[in-house]
Amino acid sequence: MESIPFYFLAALAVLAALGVVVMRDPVYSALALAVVLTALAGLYVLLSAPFLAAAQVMIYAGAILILFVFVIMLLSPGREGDAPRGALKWQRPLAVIFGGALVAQLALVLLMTILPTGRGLYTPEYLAQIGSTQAVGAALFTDYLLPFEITSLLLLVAMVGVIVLAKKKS
Amino acid sequence: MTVNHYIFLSAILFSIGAVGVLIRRNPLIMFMGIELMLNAANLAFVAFSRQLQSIDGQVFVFLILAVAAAEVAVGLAIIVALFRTRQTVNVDDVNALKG
Amino acid sequence: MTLDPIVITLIEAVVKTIVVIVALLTAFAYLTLVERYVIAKIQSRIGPNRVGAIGGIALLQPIADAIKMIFKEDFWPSQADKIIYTIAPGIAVGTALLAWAVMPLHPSTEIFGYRVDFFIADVNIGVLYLLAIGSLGVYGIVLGGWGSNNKYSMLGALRSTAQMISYEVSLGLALVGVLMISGSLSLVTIVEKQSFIWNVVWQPLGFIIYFIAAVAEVNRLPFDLPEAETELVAGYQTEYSSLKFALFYMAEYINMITVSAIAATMFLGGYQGPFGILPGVHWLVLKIMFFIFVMMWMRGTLPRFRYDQLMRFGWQVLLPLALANIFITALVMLVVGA
Amino acid sequence: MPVDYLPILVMIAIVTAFAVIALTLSAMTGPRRPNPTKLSPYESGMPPFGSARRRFSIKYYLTAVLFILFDIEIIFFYPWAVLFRDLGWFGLSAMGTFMLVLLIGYVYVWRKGGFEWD
Repeated sequence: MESIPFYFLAALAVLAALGVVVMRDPVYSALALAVVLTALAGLYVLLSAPFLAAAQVMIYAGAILILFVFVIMLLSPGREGDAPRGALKWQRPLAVIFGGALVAQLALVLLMTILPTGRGLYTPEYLAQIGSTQAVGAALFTDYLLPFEITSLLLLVAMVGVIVLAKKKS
Repeated sequence: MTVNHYIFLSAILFSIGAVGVLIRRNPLIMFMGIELMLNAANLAFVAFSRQLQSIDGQVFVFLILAVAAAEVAVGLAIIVALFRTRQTVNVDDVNALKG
Repeated sequence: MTLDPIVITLIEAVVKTIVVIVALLTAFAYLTLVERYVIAKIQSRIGPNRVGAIGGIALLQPIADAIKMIFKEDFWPSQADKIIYTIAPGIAVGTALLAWAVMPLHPSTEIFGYRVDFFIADVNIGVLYLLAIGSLGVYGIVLGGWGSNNKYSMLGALRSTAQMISYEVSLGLALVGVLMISGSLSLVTIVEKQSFIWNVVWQPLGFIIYFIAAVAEVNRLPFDLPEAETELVAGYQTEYSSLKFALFYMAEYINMITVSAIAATMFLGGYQGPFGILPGVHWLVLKIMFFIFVMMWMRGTLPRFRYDQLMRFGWQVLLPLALANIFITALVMLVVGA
Repeated sequence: MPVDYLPILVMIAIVTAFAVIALTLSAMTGPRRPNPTKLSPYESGMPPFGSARRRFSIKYYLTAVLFILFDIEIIFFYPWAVLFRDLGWFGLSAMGTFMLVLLIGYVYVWRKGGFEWD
């Protein structure tokens, strides 16, 4: 029963991701990105990670992307200028070829390797029983305590950095 | 659905993001491409987390969310500061550090 | 013939969703009427008394309003971004309705030997789901303002968004105390654990912070700066007409009902009666009506904040208070528990 | 279990359908008599000047950034809160350290006038 929602969400994510890349107006790109993020949240639910799904929507779609939209409005850059000039003229077609090659390469690697199956504690059934929030929290406050505390430093640095950059008198 | 389906989807999204960074000249959209790549990696993390029946992948994604937030906050602040001094957001015009 | 359990789940979900949506739309329609009466009473006026009046109460007024809205001219301003301008009200009303997916309305009961749950979904991330959907609600407003390409709309949308995200922080933190007590994010579990004592007894400060933040979150007086009509005409709704305007209006009222329902569920025991007396949906409705009445009363009596005061209040008063509440709760729980 | 979330998917579908129907209905009913004055942006009766998409105060941006950083804090609080009974004093000290570092940032923003709107 997983396949119908999977293919639906996967198709949505890929189409919206293409939208992010090809839309002329940055506001539309941001909207398309919001769709990608929400579709990914749906996939996280399918993968028994509903806590991450909620965090993803709340932080990414609800906060980070709002900031993107704010900056787009703050700068009103409108549509972007012409195609790249001079030495960068070949960049676009090359980039598309490069992207195709990247997908092909990853697909090849995937086909050639047999991924290991884990025999860990956290089976989807166990996760559903204890709740993914509790599972993530338990790991965060034991094995990952140091990264957790360091995150606060990171956020502190970001706060200071933003104030310094934004408050500068031009 | 095996883990391969998810990893392949992640690879496609990652490549679209990478191509986006390369073909666009607007730093905001390039930044969105980077976010796309980051999210593709997150999807791979969560998929492997289920495959290996381990919670570590999910904790990683959770911490990546925090890192992404800090990164976007500072990154966009730089773009705003850039715009205020240069009045443009086309990356081709921002070449002050070019040798 | 037996049906696949997935099919049963699907049918159940469709029926429940339609019932919930119809109930919310009816509640919205009659709330607009009730609000007009409450405000009229506060201002010593009579209020609507023409359409289908029975005993001076215009019972058919909301239907007349709806028909009027449907048949008004729907136009796209020449400067507007047509697509964004059109989808913005849809996003606003969609996110407002989606919050009700996890709201427990009534205790589960057996009907004809068949167990019926009175919620659409009981997920173990319930509270986070509400916050996530709530944070998406900002899109409707910000896109409405941007899509209209009107100075009032734009400014109103920006102010609205900045205000909503500022108070969302305190709103999210105010609920943490309840979660510490309940030890679960599932709304059904949180309600069931309040069958004897409501959480408000342990979390009075959290409750007050939540309510203030919630009023700001739904842009009601004294926090209705985004559409301060003397400054910004109608805020982000300025260019909207016809059903598109009605959808924005609907979203606002449904959000009002939603934050009241969350307050009732998290702090006042949801469908639980006092001391476990006759739990049921009527208690939930009563509690929601109480909160909505308080909000109407506030609209009728309080003056509006100034924008700088509003932002400073959110960040410099409410946020530290919410954090203090969490740490006091933690300390009390540890000391009493030990 | 992912099945628990199926009703939410159903609800998303129905709500989307509702929004689409309402918006289509709104476009189909009602008269359609546009004229340039009606379609011009409303500016209290004055002839509109310039575009509405002008650059606005950086304060809005600053607020959004602070919101993101505190939103992260909320999301860290939630798993902590549901596990609080098990974590006990250890949990309080771990979260206390986290908060203390962020509090430095909060005070810094306050002192630099990050919350002021003048």
